[in-house]
Amino acid sequence: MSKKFTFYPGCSSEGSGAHLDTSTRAVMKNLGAELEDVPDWNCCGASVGELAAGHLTNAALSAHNLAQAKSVGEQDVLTACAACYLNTHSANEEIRENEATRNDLNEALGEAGLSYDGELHVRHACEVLVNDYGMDAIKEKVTNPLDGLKVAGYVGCQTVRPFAGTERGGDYDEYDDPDFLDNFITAAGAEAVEFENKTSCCGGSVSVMKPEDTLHLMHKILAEAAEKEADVIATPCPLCQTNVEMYQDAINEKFGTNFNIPVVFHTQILAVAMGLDGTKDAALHQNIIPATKLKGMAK
Amino acid sequence: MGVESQTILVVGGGIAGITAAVEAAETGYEVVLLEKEPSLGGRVTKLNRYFPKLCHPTCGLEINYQRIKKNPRINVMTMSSVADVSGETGNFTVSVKREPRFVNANCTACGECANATSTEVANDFNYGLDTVKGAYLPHEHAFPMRYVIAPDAAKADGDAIKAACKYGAVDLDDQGETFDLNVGAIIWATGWQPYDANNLTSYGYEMPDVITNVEMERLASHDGPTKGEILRPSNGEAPKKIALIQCAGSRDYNHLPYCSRICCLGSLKHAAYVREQYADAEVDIYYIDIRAHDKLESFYVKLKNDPQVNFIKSKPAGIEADENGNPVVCGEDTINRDVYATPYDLVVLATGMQPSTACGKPPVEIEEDEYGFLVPKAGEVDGQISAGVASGPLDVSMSVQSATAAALKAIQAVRNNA
Amino acid sequence: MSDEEKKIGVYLCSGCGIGDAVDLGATEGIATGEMKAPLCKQHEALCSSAGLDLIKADIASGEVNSAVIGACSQRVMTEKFQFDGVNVIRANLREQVVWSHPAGDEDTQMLADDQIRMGVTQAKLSNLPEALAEGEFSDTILVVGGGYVGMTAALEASKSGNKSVLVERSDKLGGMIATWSKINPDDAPYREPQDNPVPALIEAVNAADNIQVMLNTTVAETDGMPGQFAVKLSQGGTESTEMIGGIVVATGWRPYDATKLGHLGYGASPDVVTNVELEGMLAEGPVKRKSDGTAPKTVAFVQCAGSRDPEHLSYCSSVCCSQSIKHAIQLTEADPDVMCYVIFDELRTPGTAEEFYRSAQEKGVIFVKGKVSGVGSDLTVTYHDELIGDDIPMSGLDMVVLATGMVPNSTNVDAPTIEINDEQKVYSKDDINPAAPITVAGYKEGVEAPAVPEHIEGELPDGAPILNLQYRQGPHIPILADGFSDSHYICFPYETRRTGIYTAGPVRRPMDMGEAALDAGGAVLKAIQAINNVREGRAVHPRVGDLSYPKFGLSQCTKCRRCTVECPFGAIEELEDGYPSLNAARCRRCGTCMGACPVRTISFDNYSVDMINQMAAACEIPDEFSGKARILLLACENDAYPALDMAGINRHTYSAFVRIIPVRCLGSVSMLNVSEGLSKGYDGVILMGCKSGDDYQCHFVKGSGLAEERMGKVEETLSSMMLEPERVQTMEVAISDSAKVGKLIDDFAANIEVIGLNPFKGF
Amino acid sequence: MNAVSPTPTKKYDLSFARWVRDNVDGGDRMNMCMQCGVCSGSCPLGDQMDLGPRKIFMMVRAGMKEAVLKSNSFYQCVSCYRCVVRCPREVPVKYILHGLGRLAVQEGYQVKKDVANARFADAFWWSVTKYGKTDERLVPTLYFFSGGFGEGIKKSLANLKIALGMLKTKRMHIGMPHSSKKKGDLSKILAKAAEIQARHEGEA
Repeated sequence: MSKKFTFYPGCSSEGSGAHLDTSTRAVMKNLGAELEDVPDWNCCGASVGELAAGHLTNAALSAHNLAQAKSVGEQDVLTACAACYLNTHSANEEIRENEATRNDLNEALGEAGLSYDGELHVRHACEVLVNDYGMDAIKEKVTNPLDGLKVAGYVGCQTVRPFAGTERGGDYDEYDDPDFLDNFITAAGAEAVEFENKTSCCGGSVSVMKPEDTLHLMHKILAEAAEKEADVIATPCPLCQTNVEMYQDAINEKFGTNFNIPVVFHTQILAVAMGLDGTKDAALHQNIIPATKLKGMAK
Repeated sequence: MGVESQTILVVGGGIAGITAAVEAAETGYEVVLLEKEPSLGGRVTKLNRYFPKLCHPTCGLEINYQRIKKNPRINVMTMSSVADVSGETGNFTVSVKREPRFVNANCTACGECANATSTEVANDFNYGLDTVKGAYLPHEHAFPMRYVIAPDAAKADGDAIKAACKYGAVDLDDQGETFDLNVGAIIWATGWQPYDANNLTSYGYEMPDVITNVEMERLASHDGPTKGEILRPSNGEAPKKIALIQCAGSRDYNHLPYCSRICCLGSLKHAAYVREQYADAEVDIYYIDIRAHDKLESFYVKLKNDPQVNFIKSKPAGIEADENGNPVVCGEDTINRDVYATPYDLVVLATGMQPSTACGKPPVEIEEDEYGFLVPKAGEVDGQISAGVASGPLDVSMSVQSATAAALKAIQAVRNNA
Repeated sequence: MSDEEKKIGVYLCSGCGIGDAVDLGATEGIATGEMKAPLCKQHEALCSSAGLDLIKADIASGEVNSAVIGACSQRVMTEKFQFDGVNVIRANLREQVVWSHPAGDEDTQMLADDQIRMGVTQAKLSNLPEALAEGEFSDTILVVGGGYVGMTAALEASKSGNKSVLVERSDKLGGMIATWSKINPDDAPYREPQDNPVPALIEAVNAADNIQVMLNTTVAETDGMPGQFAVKLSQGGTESTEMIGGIVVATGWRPYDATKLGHLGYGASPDVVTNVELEGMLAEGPVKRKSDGTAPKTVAFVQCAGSRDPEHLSYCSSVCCSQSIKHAIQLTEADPDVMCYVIFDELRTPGTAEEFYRSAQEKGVIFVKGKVSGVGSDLTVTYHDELIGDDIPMSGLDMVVLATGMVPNSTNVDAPTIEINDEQKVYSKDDINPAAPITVAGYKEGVEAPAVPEHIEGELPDGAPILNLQYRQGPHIPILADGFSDSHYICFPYETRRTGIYTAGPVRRPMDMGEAALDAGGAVLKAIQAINNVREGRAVHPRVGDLSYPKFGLSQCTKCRRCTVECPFGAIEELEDGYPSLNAARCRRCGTCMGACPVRTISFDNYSVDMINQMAAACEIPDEFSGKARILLLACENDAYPALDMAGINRHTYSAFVRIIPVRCLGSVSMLNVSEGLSKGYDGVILMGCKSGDDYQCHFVKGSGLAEERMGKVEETLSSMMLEPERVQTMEVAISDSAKVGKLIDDFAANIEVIGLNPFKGF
Repeated sequence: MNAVSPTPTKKYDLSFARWVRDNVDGGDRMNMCMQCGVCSGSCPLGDQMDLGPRKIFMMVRAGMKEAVLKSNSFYQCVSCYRCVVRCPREVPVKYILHGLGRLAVQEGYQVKKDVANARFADAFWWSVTKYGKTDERLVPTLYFFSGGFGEGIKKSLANLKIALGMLKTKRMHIGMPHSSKKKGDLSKILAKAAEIQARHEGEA
């Protein structure tokens, strides 16, 4: 199904989440989606922008992105990053629903001769996969089913909370025990292990600042993945991916464990299952802990 | 506009409908009482006891059934529901749909049909906690005291069942029927459904030892799946530590925004059930506010006096399973700021009341509030009145109050136009 | 009907397994032979049209005018086995014989035979009752109380075509809330205070031509009975008498006396006011402080001021939370700068009122959970905030509002109290004890069981009786716990112990206006219903439609007064000469008087002490060498008898030595039934009835309690007969005890075996 | 500039509650809290917070400004949004915590140096305003050293291995930070927005 989206890559796409960016573009393309980037996009404010600059100023970041996106066309804005989605989507909703905010932000945008009134619809790539394409369409594209790969589907927080269950958020899944990720995994021919910690928090940006406060959260996630003998943890969230992956040494040190579990993106798994290039498309070379088994399956 | 019919139609044969029907009939009016289930009694028959007297609903129902049996003015129609309504006060045409029962009025309730079938079906009376024979009497106090044959059983062993009946009561060709009634006024007493605990995704209802308050009533009932013993569904053992979770869905914008009123007292009653059975049992009641209004306060005080019943002011955040699959209730104790994770043998979710009309709209123009409760004004003028929980979240005595008042409105409606 | 005129037909049904389990041929022999029934027929399904035709034919041909149906229980097929002008007796061969005892067994056969013996005897000793309804009847409804509930009641009566007399003791209609500016919402979306409906109500009442409003009026005396009450009204001293059909008491409530709330600062400052006082201030426009006339900017509401406090009102007044919410909303909407704090223990906005709570929060009203320990003259409210865990001095307040609760007007406090004798203080004996503990299996080791609070003896509140009933049992409608008027408040909330008199609104339970309006309608319906029934001589709830009534054979009456004292409904008066006299329309036909009478002078056409004795005596009593005991079980037909039926429905078996006779209520059982039974050779007697005492479940309030009391006295009778006390036992069962009743009987039978058979056998 | 909230003359300042309601984002919904505890109970770090959101809301109502603004809870928020989706009264808990957290620093109840988030946020915002994007090398580094040189070295070393891993996998690059082209426009927009924001806070 050929469908056009305006794509908002977000900061991590140029760094820690580069492999999410690569694999998302590859998978969407393979499904027939056409992505055009938001011109000259900027940061969404992530989790702490509001804390640093305040609500309105932080929202201005998204307002600018959206104003830019509008210039590309009225098609839906797509983003693969949980934080980008959260900030951009909520700013968009607020601009549409709250006249005061709308006016304030337009006053600010005016400084650059821009304007935006909430005409666009901001969507998360996972929601689009579920609502616009669906499992059948994905299965159709799976040419390299990942038989025997045990995957712990780790959704994290901001991908589903607080919007996945709302009408404007596409109402595609629920907050405590969402299914979509497991469905992706099984669609890819892999086995989705029963994962209690599916939506447990990895500590988010606090993990970046004060891992000492949050290592136990990531430990819980890794421990279950190990207990369930998952070959790999799959997540849609760049911060989750980075945190859960890069802190394993620190966790091993603190809890006397010896975790070495690869953490990949759902799109990396889908890319491999769709028979796309393991490096060029799935960007498996960008995982600090190599997903050896998955790599082995890649074309 | 003249009155064609002074008959009053009561839709719903629960405590409100029964009351409305009996009170109207004993005042001298013809009444048709419609019930979609095979027997009368509705939700209250499925209760073990009433708060605060801890007396048995069947006691009051027995009186009401006697009143119905002796009153030729009441025409009871079971397995029947309203398909369509047209007309106006004093002259409604109501199309009634009756589902097949496969058993006619010849039934003597001898029970031979049950012996003749091997088919087992889910037992609605016990909220599916156990099964019954495909030919069954809904329960020991069923009124009318007449058997029902489940469609599956009718298919599977219809002939055997028919052969077993000496009284020609089995009618395998029963297709059900749709017919019209001409009535002057309609009382909607369609009652409520327990809020679906599966919607409370963080409360782990899928765990065997996490049950709902209505299921607890069946566990505690002598004619329930455990013959009245409160046992853990997982292993049939006696629970030692029980959690009762208030506002499981109620007072919550994500579920039922209103307070269901009965759950607090219901759970106090459940604490009493447990304490009556187990000397060493401890009951923790998690609540936001204990709403024991008016005289019911004394029932709250009684439970507070029991050192083995603890009140924890906290709406649990979630219920998780420990390594053995036992429920662990997690949250924050708002009085001492403790963040707790307490394991229990049994957790009872005090799910609230949802008006049946929110699940299936009545086929008629009638004022509703945003929750789906029927709130018609000036019933005596427009001939449509709501009663009991169809009109709002009420307890039993308030339902009876509202039903008695509704009967008067209905009478006024048909006589005003006379 | 004399025995000669009586043509008894016995019909035996062989259906539902009866024919397979017992030899009905033999039974038929007993019916026609020993019992001399002129006619006895069998059929394989009496309830089938063929079976019914068989009976109808005999009735039509005049062969039968009294039918004994030996088939299923009297609780089923009721409508099928009704034949005009025929006295129908149901002999229970199904539920209580073949479904609860082994088929083909000798004892089962004996039981079946005895059922027929008892049935025929009952037919011989009972007649179709003739209704008693003499004189003129009134359709008029007296409504006492001209407040919201009273006016609503009068209008409901008016809409129903009944004239009503609306009596108000003050000089104007409207009552407590007449002047309130707004009321709590009752209509969706339940978010905003609503306009006060009372002014419109007053107009409607005055406009209604069939409502007679009487101001400055109280009820001086109420005499007579439903349909025929003679009510003496006193309007400013001048008295008039009205003929009244039914009475609705809607005297409402008054606020709890705030002067008793010194600990909450009442009196310490003029700016500490009650919620009711605030209503007055709101009615006069913008609220000004009493102290200096300035507009209050910061206001605290103290909830449960008096309510839920054992020192003051032990109950919850139900409406105060919503009322304070309403006040806070009114104040904030009048001036957005006003800050309102509501200090609560439990915030009680049940049902859709939750929306009202949220509405107030949205408007900025602040709710804090805590217990107020004091209010200073500087208006500093010190409370223990349980959620912060600290004592917080809330200072800078301009006004403190005490949410005082409701006190029911179950007496007229403006008029002097009337002395009454102890026999008339039913409320303290029969009332539910709100402090009675729940039954528990026990406490685990190391856990201290709570001290059991004593029964709270309800003291009559001061003031004159509302109706001043000219009843043997006193001038008051029984007043129950916490001073609220009587009501069976779960299943049948309108039932008081005074037939034809119904209480409505806050006088019987704290309730909000929405509920109170429903209450008014319900009470009016019950009143109309009572009038319609008594006119035909029919009983009202719970023996609805019953035409029988107690008849007094005064020749033997010893004027012992027990019937007049023990009647739960005050139906029997004492004439000057000391003889009892019945007010039939007040009577609920429970037979308590019959059970009370020591010399069996009281009986019904179809129910008497003698009938029960003869039925018991009709049974065959095997001699002491047979090893077959006989146990007489007098079962209350409201709960015990259905429980026994359901034991049968579940095919639970129990001793076949028991002979069950249904009684209207254990209160109707005479000691003579017990002694007679024992002297006839029964080895034991069981009285099986409803729970008595606290949380009683007796449908006639006192019946099972009285039975227990009387049985307490039976011991001497027994010892005088040289019999063991264990031979007589009262058993409390609930209708849901179908699984237990069998065991109770078996245990009793086993015990009889231990103490041995009755030596009186054969005498 | 931001409107400074009333400085309490006493431990309990009733006007504080209303002030928060009018000045903190989501503060108007805060008053909808019915103290059920679902937020604090659902919080991954709820047991590490000194007060937790529920109690903070209660203390705001009681006017305990100082005690509230000195809480560590704001900076423990991991933005998991469990509180937001579970709150039965639709209180935007996370947003209110961040709002109060910012206020606490602004009003000097929290010393930036001790508040990791505040420092991290500053570093982050510095990058955003300078490059329009977060530079994942500079932000952490800046943040690490914002706590003082010694701590900076410690933290940097602790993260060296991670950094190297990132470099190896090309998830961190050497060279100039990525940057949006028309930075000028963005900074103008942000400046204006900040100005409007301050204006509003002044009004309240």
